Amino acid sequence: MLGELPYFAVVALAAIGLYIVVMKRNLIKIAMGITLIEAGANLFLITLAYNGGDRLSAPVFTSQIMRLGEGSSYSLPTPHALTLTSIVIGVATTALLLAFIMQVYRKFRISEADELRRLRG
Amino acid sequence: MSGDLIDNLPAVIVAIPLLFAFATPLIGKLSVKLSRLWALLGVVVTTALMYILGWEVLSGDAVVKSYVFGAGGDGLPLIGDNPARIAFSVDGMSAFMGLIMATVAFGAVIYSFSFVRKYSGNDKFFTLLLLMLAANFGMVFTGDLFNLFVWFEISSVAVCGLTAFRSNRGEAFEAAAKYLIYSTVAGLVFLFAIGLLYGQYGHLNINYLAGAIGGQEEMMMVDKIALGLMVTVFALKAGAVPIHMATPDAYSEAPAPITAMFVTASQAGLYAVFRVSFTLYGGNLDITGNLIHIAGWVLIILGILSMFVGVTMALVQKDIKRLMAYHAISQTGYMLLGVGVGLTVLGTGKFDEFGRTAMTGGIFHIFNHALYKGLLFLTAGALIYKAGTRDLNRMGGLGRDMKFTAIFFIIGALAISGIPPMNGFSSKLLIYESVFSFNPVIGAIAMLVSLLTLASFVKVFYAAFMGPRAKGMARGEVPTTMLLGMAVLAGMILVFTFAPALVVRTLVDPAVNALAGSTGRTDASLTLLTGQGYWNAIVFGGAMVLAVIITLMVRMLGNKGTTAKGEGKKPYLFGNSTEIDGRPIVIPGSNVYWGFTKALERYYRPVEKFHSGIVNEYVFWFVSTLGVVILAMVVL
Amino acid sequence: MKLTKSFDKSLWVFHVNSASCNGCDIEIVAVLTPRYDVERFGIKLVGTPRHADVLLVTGPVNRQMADRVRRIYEQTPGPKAVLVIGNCGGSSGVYYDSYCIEGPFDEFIKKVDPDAIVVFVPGCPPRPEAIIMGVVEAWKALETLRGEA
Amino acid sequence: MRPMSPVVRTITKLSFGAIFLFGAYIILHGHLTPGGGFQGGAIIATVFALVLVAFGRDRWNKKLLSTIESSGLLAFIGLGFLGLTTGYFFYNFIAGTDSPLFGKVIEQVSGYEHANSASLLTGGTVPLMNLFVGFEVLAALTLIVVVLGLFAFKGKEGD
Repeated sequence: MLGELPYFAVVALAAIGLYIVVMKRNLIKIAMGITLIEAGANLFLITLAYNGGDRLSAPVFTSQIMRLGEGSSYSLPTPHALTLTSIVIGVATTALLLAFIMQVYRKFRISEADELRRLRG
Repeated sequence: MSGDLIDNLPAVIVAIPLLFAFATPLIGKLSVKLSRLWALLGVVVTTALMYILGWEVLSGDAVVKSYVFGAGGDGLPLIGDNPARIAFSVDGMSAFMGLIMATVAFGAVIYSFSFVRKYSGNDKFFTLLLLMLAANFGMVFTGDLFNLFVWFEISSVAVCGLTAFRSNRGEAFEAAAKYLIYSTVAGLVFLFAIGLLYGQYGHLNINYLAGAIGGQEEMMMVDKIALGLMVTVFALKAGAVPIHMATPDAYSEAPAPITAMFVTASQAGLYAVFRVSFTLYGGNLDITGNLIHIAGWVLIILGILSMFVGVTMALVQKDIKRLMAYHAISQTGYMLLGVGVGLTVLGTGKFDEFGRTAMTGGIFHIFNHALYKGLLFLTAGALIYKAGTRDLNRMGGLGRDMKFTAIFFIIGALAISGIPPMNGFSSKLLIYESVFSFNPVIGAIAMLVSLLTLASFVKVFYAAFMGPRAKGMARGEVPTTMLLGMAVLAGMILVFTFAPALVVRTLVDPAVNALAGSTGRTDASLTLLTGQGYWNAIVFGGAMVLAVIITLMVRMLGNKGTTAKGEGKKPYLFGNSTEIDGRPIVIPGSNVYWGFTKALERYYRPVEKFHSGIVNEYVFWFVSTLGVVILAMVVL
Repeated sequence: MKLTKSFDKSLWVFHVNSASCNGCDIEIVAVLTPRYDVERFGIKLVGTPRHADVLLVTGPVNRQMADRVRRIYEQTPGPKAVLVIGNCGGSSGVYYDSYCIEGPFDEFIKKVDPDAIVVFVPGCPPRPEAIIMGVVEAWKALETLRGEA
Repeated sequence: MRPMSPVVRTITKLSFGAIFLFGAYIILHGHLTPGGGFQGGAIIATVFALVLVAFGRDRWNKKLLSTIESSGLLAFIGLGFLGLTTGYFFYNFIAGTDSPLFGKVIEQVSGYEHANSASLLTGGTVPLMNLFVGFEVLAALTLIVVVLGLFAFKGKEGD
């Protein structure tokens, strides 16, 4: 049960994020909701790095690790790389989104999604 | 060295636009003009390399060029059972998509050359354009699921940046923000799907993953959910209907050359749908057959919705680019339909009967669509460039000055409407006939949609090119490089119009084989066999020329003295004058199909409400579609 | 001016009401009723002068309508004939010398097209038989033009 | 933009160098320990963000920042293209060549091939790429913070 705690956290983060994106009208809040979903996705990926050993260490492949003995290993390195990459992408998209929201505000003085509907139909 | 270069091409083709993109701002600091030339050079080099790679891959049988990062080309090194490096692999389908992207980008960059001259920030424009090109190539070349996600996001960022290029328009920022929210949520959902598959199988490489999925006793719940997630996400990127709403916004607000490339970016999403459902899940049809047949039905339903809703929404638009954006969605429906039918019958006897034809049609349509839609968006850009407005009601009489643009527009409009003998007809014929064998009703819908497409392009042609000159239209033709960009695409359309079977043989068949795991190509002839009949554009073209000659001869037999003069040439308005205060009366474009839309009001009212413009609702529809698709995958 | 073969088949008629009192119009409707059923000869009323061979003009041409009638006449593809129904069109009838009248039809049409073929059907209103007779006369006039009858 | 209180400014002055050093460490050790160009670059960018907030500095050389950004990326991708001279794109052509630039030859212990050697001068192109990415990221993130900050600042004044 306790081992699955991260997954519950993932579901909670993603669900809260989606709730915000779907229900909240403020554009900044939508950006925050997206960041929350992203946090959920990153947590999910990093949780996958756990590969069941007792004494896990950071995924740095040193000869030291091999000497620690049976049952010890480093966690899977790939999910770390994935998470990192998705964080980088997240930074880029969030920055871009915030820039757009700011520009929209400067042009129209609108910060609510249900008022920002010039393009419709 | 040259042999080495070809081995490295899959990565180099992605990297060269990146190299040029990163250098463009530096060069732009020295001279903006130089940065334009530099970007042009970058696209030319990339296109040339892409043609070399395409030749390598498509000329052989089932050639796969792969490149593994940093590994000196000896395949994927393994750590334990897991492939340890990122691989790019280019098979028939990837090369096919890459060729399309390179060609459209080439046309777009030539067009941009003078198009962007009147704006500031040219270097940033070209940086993002090259970045977008690289991201498109990356999406279709990658052999790694996570890498696909990375390119997906880079593509989104580049596209949104370019959508907001006209920073004097607030709407551009609105469209960019909506598209970014939409595609970021989708991208994160895709990330969850990757996580599910990685957690289950420990692979990210598509081929390894396909082996692992096909090697099980029976399908796991995780596989079904992951497929549902991925199909929906990439359908969003491609712009399929219940989840398309931000796409027309972004299409219509982006500058014209970007929209032409945007089409190929969306087609990269389409590619990803096909790649996921065919390659990832089609490894062992005994196990996954049922699931991907359901996925095929999902694609068919999305396709029908896209075709119909796209074209009916296009009919009522008065913004020329938005109209064309909805057409792009409608045409995407054909591709989804064709390939969906192929997917639904994959592995059964019906695949050879008509499924392969349907897939050929769908994939051939990708090719045709990229060309004529690119051309149409470029002509729309030319119209806006001269008219200074995007509103069809305020345009008029542009055909008097823009003869070449009008000709290019007619070529594009005939091709998109599937009028024989244009290239759009060749692919649509394959789709009509095979889909008719699959289900007659769907085939009939596909034809109806073509009719409506023609109707709405008649409206655009009427509103923009015909009639008297409207107020505020600039005189003269657009600059030469813009014409050149359009001419590149129009010329290709004309060439491929008369050699559909050749295109199918050299480009489409390897792509179909790469996806469906089948072999064989059509015969080297100019006649395209559709399974039910055959189609030869040259014979048809000859017959058409003959018909035109006969018509002209019949016309010459007529009475010369009866030609109308003076008022007789003007339209009949119950005897009333056709001018008010010396200005001719013009029926605005948006009133042309007034009766039609009025009669279908009960259809249009909810559908227009559906495109509400509120981004929350868009995301809600995405989540709902996701739920429905996953439910279908899991329950059925 | 030579005639086309289309006149051998049927005459399509476009009705222009140039300030008529509606008397002649009622008679034109009567011509279409089963009793006289003119459509069996292929003579039919059409909705636009673009489709018509014959213009059916009722009423004196007043100033308001003169411009319209002229325009409709020009918009009718040639060869064409004009059938003027009733006394008003023929001789201006009770409106003779009125300030608002552009003259009897033949004088009016001379300004537009000197070669116009005009057939008058007098009567106030003329009987349906007379109208049919007028169409036949118009037909004859047109065929004479071609040099057949 | 108004500077913040003297407390914040003093702390910023004190911690400026430490954070900067930490970022540089993360970048340079990217090929040995968790971290790398992006992380280190982001850390250094926080220094500039701190300066922006604490001192309210609104005159930044954006041209220089974007030049650093582009050059970093260009050098990164250029390094990949340099690999082509040995025949393979993105080939690590420095590692194991005994070149003074991160090319130290590692003595392999049997059974521990590919193990982390814990020596700074190994890794070939990897640390170089980390360095370039670090420059790119610190410039880009600073630029983002500056531009967004100035947007907000200007927006407040009602343009």
